[in-house]
Amino acid sequence: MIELDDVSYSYGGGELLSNISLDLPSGSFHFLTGPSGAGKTTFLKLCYGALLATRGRVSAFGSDLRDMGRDDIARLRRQVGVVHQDCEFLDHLPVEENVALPLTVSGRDRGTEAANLSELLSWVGLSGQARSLPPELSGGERQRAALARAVIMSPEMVIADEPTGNIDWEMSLRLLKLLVELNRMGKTILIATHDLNLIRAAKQQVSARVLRIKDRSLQLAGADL
Amino acid sequence: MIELDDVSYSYGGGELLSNISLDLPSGSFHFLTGPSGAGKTTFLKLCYGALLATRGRVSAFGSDLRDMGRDDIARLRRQVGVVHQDCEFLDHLPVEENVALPLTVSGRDRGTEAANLSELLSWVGLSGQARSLPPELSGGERQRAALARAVIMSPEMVIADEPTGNIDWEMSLRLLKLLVELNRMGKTILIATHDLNLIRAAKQQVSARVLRIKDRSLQLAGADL
Amino acid sequence: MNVIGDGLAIVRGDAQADRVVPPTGHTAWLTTFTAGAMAFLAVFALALSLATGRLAERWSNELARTATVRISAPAGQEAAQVQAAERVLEQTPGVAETRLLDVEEQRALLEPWFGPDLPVEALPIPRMIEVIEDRQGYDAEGLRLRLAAEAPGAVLDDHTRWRRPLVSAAWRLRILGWLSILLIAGAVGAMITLAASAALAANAQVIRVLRLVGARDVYIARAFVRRFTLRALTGAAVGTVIGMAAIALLPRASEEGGFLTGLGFHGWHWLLPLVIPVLAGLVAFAATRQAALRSLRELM
Amino acid sequence: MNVIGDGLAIVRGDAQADRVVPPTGHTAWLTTFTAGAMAFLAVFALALSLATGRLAERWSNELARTATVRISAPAGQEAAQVQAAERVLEQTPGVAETRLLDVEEQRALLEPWFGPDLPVEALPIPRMIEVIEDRQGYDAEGLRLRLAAEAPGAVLDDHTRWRRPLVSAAWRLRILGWLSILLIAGAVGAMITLAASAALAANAQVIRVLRLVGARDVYIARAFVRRFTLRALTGAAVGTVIGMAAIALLPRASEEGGFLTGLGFHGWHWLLPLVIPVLAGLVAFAATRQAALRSLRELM
Ligand SMILES: Nc1ncnc2c1ncn2[C@@H]1O[C@H](COP(=O)(O)OP(=O)(O)OP(=O)(O)O)[C@@H](O)[C@H]1O
Ligand SMILES: Nc1ncnc2c1ncn2[C@@H]1O[C@H](COP(=O)(O)OP(=O)(O)OP(=O)(O)O)[C@@H](O)[C@H]1O
Ligand SMILES: [Mg+2]
Ligand SMILES: [Mg+2]
Repeated sequence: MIELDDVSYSYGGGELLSNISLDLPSGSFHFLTGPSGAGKTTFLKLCYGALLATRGRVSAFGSDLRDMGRDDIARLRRQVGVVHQDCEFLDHLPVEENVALPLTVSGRDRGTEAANLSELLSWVGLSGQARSLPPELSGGERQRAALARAVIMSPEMVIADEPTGNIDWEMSLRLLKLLVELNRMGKTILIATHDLNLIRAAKQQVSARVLRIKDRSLQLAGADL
Repeated sequence: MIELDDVSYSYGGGELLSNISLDLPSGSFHFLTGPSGAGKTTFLKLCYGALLATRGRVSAFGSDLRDMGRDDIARLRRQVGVVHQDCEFLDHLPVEENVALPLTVSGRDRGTEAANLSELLSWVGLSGQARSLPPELSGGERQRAALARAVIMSPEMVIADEPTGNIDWEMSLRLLKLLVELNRMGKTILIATHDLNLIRAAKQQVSARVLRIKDRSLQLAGADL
Repeated sequence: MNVIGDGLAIVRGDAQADRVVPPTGHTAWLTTFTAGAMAFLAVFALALSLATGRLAERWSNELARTATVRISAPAGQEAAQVQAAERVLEQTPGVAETRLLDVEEQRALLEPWFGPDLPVEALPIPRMIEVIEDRQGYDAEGLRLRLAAEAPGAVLDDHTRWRRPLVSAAWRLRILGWLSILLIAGAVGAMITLAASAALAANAQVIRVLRLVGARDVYIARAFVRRFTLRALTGAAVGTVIGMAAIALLPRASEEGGFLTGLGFHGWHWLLPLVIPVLAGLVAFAATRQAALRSLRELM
Repeated sequence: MNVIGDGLAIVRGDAQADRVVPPTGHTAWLTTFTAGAMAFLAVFALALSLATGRLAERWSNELARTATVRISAPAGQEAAQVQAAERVLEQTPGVAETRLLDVEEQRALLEPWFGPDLPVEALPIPRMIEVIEDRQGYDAEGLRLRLAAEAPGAVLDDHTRWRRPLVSAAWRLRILGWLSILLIAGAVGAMITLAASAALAANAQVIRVLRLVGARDVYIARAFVRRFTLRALTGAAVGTVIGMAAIALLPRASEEGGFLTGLGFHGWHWLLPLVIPVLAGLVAFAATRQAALRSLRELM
């Protein structure tokens, strides 16, 4: 689904990521860890085309990201649901419209997905906040809304950056369950997190691989996780 | 230092917090937990005057927050270092100037505190990012910068909302150590977090009390933590 | 992203796409108000141009008939000198027409000075030729010299030439009016571009979110362009209407002299200011579109 | 927060406080450009007002001397009728002065018609009284009736009255100039208020951060007010200078008629437009201050 071939990235100073090669096959479940500032967010952005590798080749769904125009990138984003670390919304629209935004933007009729939407909102515990504006949400509620927005279109792949940073343990398990469910439906999942407990919990439910960024390159974490 | 007397708060709908009474004495160390959306952030905002209680009385440093003008609130903020859950900065100023902002705003000479500043930055692991702009920081780096900004003035009290949500375990312990150090110097500390491991780690170093928001009121958590 | 598609999108509208751009309170008012104020000024500049145009036209016409050639000669030579003078005048570039005044006309001209009972026939009155000049006018000095040579009894009298600078002033005033319209159009364009850029910059988060969920640039740009074009159109329409109302209510110049009939629009000229909002809309469309495309390119 | 303190803060400046407000690219340009364009227009409106004022003044003066009373009476009664007419004129409100023309002057007046050799003494030429009116002017019909009654041989000739509407048009044009200056000032005030409000709204995060670290409202407001006032001042200064340069470069009206000497400033009038940037700065100061205080109150 996503392939990195000898990829390096630098923001202008020294290289942050060096010579990374990786294949994320369709239907796989990956965790990404590493200390704060190691480059997890950067790595994810390389995967969904928000950043272009300074060296090497990244391809998504078979096409090289370097060759993609803006419209191709837009099309890619509809196939990949993304949860940003700093969850941003359209602050003037209520939560339910924000969660449904991918449908709006791709011209899909929201009417037919209404049941889907309210089910999803109740799963992430936001039924009561459906009509609230994003600035009125608590930190954890924002993250849950962002995850709901990322999965509403049943995308082929879900990329989530620290989706449980502000969320208590019970709710985190609930969100994990949602992602595991999607993975069982064949979707590809990639999650950056520093929460080792979450990773352990996931490993009991699916066969997840854990990647770790260390010394500017990617390692497969051992069985200690 | 901060006293709440039969305080209730509502954002307009039903009451979120009801009849809370609490005394945070000078030099104490408190944790605040509770599920996402329980009202932790709301409670902290009541303490430092960003919100005014809909019922009951909150007093800080001996004066009733309701009687305070805008300038009094500004003065209070200089005595209380706050880490917001969504760390906001002046995006056009480099990290070091952002961290030193409380000094700038209060008219204190930054020159004399320069050593202090660079020491602080290196403690939170941001020496390399001192000249970066805030939008260039990683999620965890932002939280660390926000904590550094909150403590730069050696305020009487530090209030931190989920300060380790995006930070790996080693760095979290480092930040905890900073707060414990401040507490030993007599400062009052109040931290909202859902990270039970952090609370356990703190309890081994200081005598911290753990408050939990449940059913709209505040409970003292048992020895299970 | 093609211009026509964007233009059509504005007319067609898209309730969904409209909602994704936040109602930007102050910037919205700024745009609308700017467009309105500028349209108001443009109406006045237009009225000024048209009025001074009319004025200049009239003055030119009146000026054209104010010079005379006076021929005093001994009785026998008079006819010959008149012929000579007329020949000279005919050959002078800038002279459109000449006309020999008859006795009755001369009497009418002299009436203010002597009253109606003057015995014109008994007086040694010189003959007079009215000189009607064309737009460019003739060279008075050259004409004088030629007359002196060929018809020594003829004297060119263009004592009303002093009005000429007035006419050129009126023409200049008209040019000034058009210049201010151009200036206003330029200023509106620049202001709307800047307002649109400011709005886009202030809405960087909106753009990031829309990109994140897979919105194409054309979708984002159109939402902004539509918003700003409609605002400029509305503002300019309101400003134009107020301006036209103000002009309609302006006290009429008294018509007695019929010389300067005030600042109003005449006849079909009332339709001219209606072009202003359309132009403002077009300017806003072009300005916002360009600003949006640039902002979207910049904001990676 | 006191006005004087704020005013002083602008002059004094505070490098630290300045840095906390982000350089808001587009809004900055918008403000500066708006102030500049409006100042430019204001310079022209001012020049127009002054020029039309001068024009109206001159025309009034020239008009004042253009009426005559012509008295044709049998030889014996002439002196009596002249006296009677002069008495009537003296009592007419709006008549500033009267003057009986002597023979030489009459000859000069008739020269254009008859040439210099006219035997004035031999002709039955009526006497003429030049009537010099004051600003208000007199009532021509009333005067005619009284003359008919008291000096039947006297005829009022005010054939140059047609110029009167011109003069009133010039005065109206001048009022229009001042009106546009007022309008421009109002528009500038509104635009800068809106731009400042937009900037403050766009900088909600800056305000939140500054509040969080304990900045007082006066500190925050001053930083914004200073920024906007200086921008408006700069923009208006540049606009004024460009406007003045444009006016200085405008082709002079030919001075021959001396009637309308173009749109330039004369003498100390060149100092007048220098007031524009100062006024713009004051307007910007007041507008931004009010916008800042309101925004800060709204943003809890
Ligand atoms: N736009 C940028 N320009 C320059 N440097 C940047 C930029 N974005 C990130 N960096 C730097 O790159 C490094 C990696 O950032 P990244 O956000 O990928 O880290 P991360 O692993 O996600 O950390 P965290 O767990 O704290 O979110 C950081 O040191 C950061 O300062
Ligand atoms: N400005 C607001 N207007 C209306 N409701 C609000 C507002 N701010 C917060 N809320 C609601 O109040 C509740 C408590 O919010 P709060 O931010 O205090 O939760 P929290 O305990 O900090 O949660 P988290 O752990 O997710 O940060 C939430 O359900 C939220 O939707
Ligand atoms: Mg990150
Ligand atoms: Mg919270």
